[in-house]
Amino acid sequence: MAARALLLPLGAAGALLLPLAFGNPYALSVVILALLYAYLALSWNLIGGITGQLSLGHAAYFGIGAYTSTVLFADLGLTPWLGMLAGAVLAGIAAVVIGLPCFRLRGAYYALATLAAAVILKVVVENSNELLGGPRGLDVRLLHDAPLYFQHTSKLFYYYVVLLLVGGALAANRWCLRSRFGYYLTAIRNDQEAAAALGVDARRYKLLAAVLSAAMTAIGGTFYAQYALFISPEKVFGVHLSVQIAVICIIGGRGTLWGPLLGALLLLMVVMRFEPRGVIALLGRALSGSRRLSGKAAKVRREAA
Amino acid sequence: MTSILQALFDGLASGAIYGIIALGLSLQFGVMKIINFAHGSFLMVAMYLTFWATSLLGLHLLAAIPLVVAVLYLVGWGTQRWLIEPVYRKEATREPISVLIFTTGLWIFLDNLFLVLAGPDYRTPAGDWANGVFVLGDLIFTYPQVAGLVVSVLVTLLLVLFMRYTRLGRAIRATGQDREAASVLGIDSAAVYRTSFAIGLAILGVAGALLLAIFPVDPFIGDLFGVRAFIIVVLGGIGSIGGALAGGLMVGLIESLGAQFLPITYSEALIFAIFLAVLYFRPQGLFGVERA
Amino acid sequence: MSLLEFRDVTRQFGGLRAIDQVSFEVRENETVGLIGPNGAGKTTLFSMASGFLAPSAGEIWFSGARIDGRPAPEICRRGLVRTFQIVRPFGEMSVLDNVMIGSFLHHRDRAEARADALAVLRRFGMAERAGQPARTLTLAGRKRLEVAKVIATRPRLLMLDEVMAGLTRVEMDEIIALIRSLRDDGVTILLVEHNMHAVMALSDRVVVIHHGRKICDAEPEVAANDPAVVEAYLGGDEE
Amino acid sequence: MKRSRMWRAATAAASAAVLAGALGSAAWAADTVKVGYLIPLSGTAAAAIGQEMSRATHLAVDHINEEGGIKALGGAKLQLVEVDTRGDPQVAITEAERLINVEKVSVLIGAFQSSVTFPASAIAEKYQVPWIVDLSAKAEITERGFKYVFRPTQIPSSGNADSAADFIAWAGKTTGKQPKTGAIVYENTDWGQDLANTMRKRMAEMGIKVVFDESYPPNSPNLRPLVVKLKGAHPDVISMTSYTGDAVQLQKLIAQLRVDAMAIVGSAAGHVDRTFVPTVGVKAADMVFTTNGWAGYDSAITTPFARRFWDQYVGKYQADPTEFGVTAYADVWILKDALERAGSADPKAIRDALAKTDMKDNDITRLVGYDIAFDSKNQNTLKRFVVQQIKDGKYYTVWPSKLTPAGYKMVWPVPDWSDR
Repeated sequence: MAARALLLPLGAAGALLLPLAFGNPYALSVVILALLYAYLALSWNLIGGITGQLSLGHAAYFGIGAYTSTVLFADLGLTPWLGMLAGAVLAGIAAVVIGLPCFRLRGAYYALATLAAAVILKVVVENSNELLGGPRGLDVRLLHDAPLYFQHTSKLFYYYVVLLLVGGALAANRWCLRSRFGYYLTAIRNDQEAAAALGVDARRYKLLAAVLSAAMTAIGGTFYAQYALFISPEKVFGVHLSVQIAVICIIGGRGTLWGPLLGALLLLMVVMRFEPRGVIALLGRALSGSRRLSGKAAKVRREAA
Repeated sequence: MTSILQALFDGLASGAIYGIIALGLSLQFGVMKIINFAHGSFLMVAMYLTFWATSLLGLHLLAAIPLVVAVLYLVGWGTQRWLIEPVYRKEATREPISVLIFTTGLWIFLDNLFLVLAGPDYRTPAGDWANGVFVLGDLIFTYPQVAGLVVSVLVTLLLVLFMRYTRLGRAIRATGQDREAASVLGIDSAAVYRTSFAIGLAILGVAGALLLAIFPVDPFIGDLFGVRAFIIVVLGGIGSIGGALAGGLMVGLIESLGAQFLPITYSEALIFAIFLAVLYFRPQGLFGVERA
Repeated sequence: MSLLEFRDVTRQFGGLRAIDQVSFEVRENETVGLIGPNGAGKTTLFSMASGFLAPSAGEIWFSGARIDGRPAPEICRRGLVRTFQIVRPFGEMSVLDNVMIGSFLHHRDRAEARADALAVLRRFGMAERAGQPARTLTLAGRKRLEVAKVIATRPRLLMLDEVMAGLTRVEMDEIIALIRSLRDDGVTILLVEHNMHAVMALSDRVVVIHHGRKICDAEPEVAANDPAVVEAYLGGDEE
Repeated sequence: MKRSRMWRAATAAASAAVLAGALGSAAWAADTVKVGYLIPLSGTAAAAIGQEMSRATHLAVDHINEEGGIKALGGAKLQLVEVDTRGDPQVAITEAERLINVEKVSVLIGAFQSSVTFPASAIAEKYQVPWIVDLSAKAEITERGFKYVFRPTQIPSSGNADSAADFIAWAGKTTGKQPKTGAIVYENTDWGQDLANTMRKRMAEMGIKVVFDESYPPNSPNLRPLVVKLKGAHPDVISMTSYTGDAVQLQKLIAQLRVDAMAIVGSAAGHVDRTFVPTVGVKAADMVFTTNGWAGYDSAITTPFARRFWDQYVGKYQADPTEFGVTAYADVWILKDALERAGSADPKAIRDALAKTDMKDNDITRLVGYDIAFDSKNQNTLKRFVVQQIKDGKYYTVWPSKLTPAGYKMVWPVPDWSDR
């Protein structure tokens, strides 16, 4: 018990001090990307993991976040910190628009419908040359060291921002798993009709989870835009991104608290080296070990309960 | 007016090939309820096999079909038996998510394997057959278009007859409708799955040859047609054989006719939008049967 | 006073009339048995009353409000709940978590819901299994859990769909005792059951459905001797 | 087991990086000069081009090292650290950081695609390591005024379209067969739009009415509807801007659907890819015009230096090099020239030497076909495109006319498909 109580502050301290271990920005940039993926997987986990709705269209929300803050900054000079919130709101609205029709669909149908929605958004952005830059994408104007405008030349700045995001997402997931909201979502995942028979308004809770998940994903989109300083439809709305987010969460153990984090770290260590065979090996191991990973996570979940 | 007629025919011709690409997926999807993300990559494999059969063995594109079909049948049987089955069995009671991840891995793996085996170049079979045309007034039909249309309809018809009138076909249908009930009737679902997956890939062998006549192959060709095949399957109704062809024809027509009135950069969005509309108003697909 | 009332309820599936102009009522504090041969339409009636199916015609009233066609969660919140014939536990969740889903209807707070659910489990003699995943329970355990889940929502009227099917004699007696104690607490019960012994033992009144029609509505002893009922059971290929 | 090994590898890499950082930048060892090379080798339509460029780059490094390396550095050898960008800007950015910070390269070359080169070269500027841009044509790459980014062998995309437009005007005048209507077909990307914008403007100036102006998403599964529409517009001259896969598909469709025009003019890239003619078919590709950044064997392989490159490339890879390979080969030699003058492997010294590059009439300029010197924005403005016509599967330079091989006569307008 005491050891467990120590674990969290120790982990947090370790994360805060981690950059000191890296002598060069390259290693840090890998870590930042890994954490961004972890954040996205944690956001996806709310709807895809806990609620069990296999979304393959989360790039739609990511793209909305990236484009909203970037356009607001470029055209109105609004700081991306606020643009980020605007993007989150827009993504939440999009989640309702996409979710209302799609939630009638189960399993694979739902997955394909969300995928289609993301592709449509991508094509629309590609065809809107004036405001959104079309297929060229948009550059974020370089301000160098302007933390108030979500920009800095030092990677440390982005590291701590994304660390904060991951912390927030972990907290959101934990709250979710331990509240009535989360219990209801878990019940919906297990058997939606049985849940409805017990008074659980499945559609309402699924929508809430989708909105929360979408808004969080959009915040990740803004972070990415500010970090890469360049966005394009293919990068932020692409099918590959959607699938990656889902796969990372599933590999780590969906519906669990630490699974998405684990998945991101594992996958990125291999993927960053771009070895397809490595990915296959990892996938294979994740499959055979999936029970073990999620078993462990389920234990954490029970202890939390 | 000529353009519209030409576009109409072109839409049907490419749609027939899309349909036959989706056919195998519809079968697998309908019987096993799995999302096989590697479908596009298997199409790529079929195209390369066809290409090698023509370039190394000197076969005509159409003559290569039986050979490629046979090879892919074996590949499909083996893939199901030794790769997918162990993964699938673990999650038989739930949404088979692991299969989705596994086939995603297979997709990345196959693409990169063929990048190593075949190099990144675009390849297309030698010979002028693929460029040959029938001219009918102002309208022009290429040999591959006509062949694609005829063969696709034929294959679809054969599969419908197979499913309806053979013992094996009926077993496949029964398993797709209710696995438990089928097993009560003494049907070995594992064997049915192997056969369905193998037939699904064998049909891709036909599709690969037809597609290669109009589209060059490279290791990443599967990405283009894979997602589209999923859309067609859902449009036509999961598990519906005739529906896959009809869905393919529909996508072909939307693409071909739509581009005559809108910039072609929108055609993808148009297809997806219609897909969503169908999903919303007729989730069982245009030609699917309502599931209880 | 009537708590639940079916008024000329009809339900068609394609050309088939599964339920044909059925009317009956369940009064407060009453236990009513709903019986009939297999395929008579009992579960269809349950599904319509609990909001999973809308009637093709007719009305269903509960506690002075018309509820046919309303969504299931709303009907549950009004105090009308059902169990499923094929039990539907939340398999990945623990037994306690399963029951908590029910008790969350009245408690927003997790600790309160938990205490409430534990109390229900104790009453059902399942407290020692609270931490076990629901899918690992035996059939009897799952049937019992099915009832415990809905009891946790504190219903006014409980619709039980064959909660005794597949149980041993001993297990069945336990469930019968449980249902009696619920009735004693003032819960109104509508009960679909194949086992005549149980129906006769528990019901104040039985409603008999055959081929989608109501053929009898009387005290258990009267119904058992009704020629139409006897004909329905003997003429059918069941039991 | 495996996981712990992975962790160990990661921590080892991290500590090695810390050590390298501690040693500081003083140690630019002179026995090798590390050159970072970013190029797409997979995962993109441009992978075929990247492969050709990579082969030529490796060949150039081998040749330089065989000849005794960098003499001003005591015979230091060039060491190529090659990275596959997969056409992905994010990969390129991350890899550029790694090349600079972990591999400690002195200079970078790459990365063919503008969309990749543009953001990734900003990393080189940030760390003050010179980047030699190979063939990326996006204007802003040099317009930004970066100090460390040089573009010796490419001019902005508009230059490509300008050459095509100049040629169309010239051909119309010399043959007396002036096109009156034009079509602009281009892929919906940075590069495609740059060229289309220039072409649109130039056609208007020439009095050519644009009757068809449409883009398509790159790597399209089915461009037939586009070509059907194009045919219905009956343009006299068609300007095409495509990478290989789309260029092949478009040309096959044009042949099949018998789209008749006085001329089809490609914009290098896909139309000069070595797989273009074999994949389209000799008949279907016949008499297509295309710009080309390089004038071809007859016009350029005139020196022993050029012949060694040509013969060894062909001997090794059984294929003729094109503009891509030639340019990639030349870029390494331009770097070598700068290294000899810098006498140091220090990035800043290399930058200063590169800026003073001034090549006229030497082996390298004869190979590429233009002189090399940089303006204030490190852009070589002396590069120009030629226009070639494909005849019986071979490329013949037809413009400027002085480069036309003896015995070749340009066909303009090209005959209708039904008359072939």
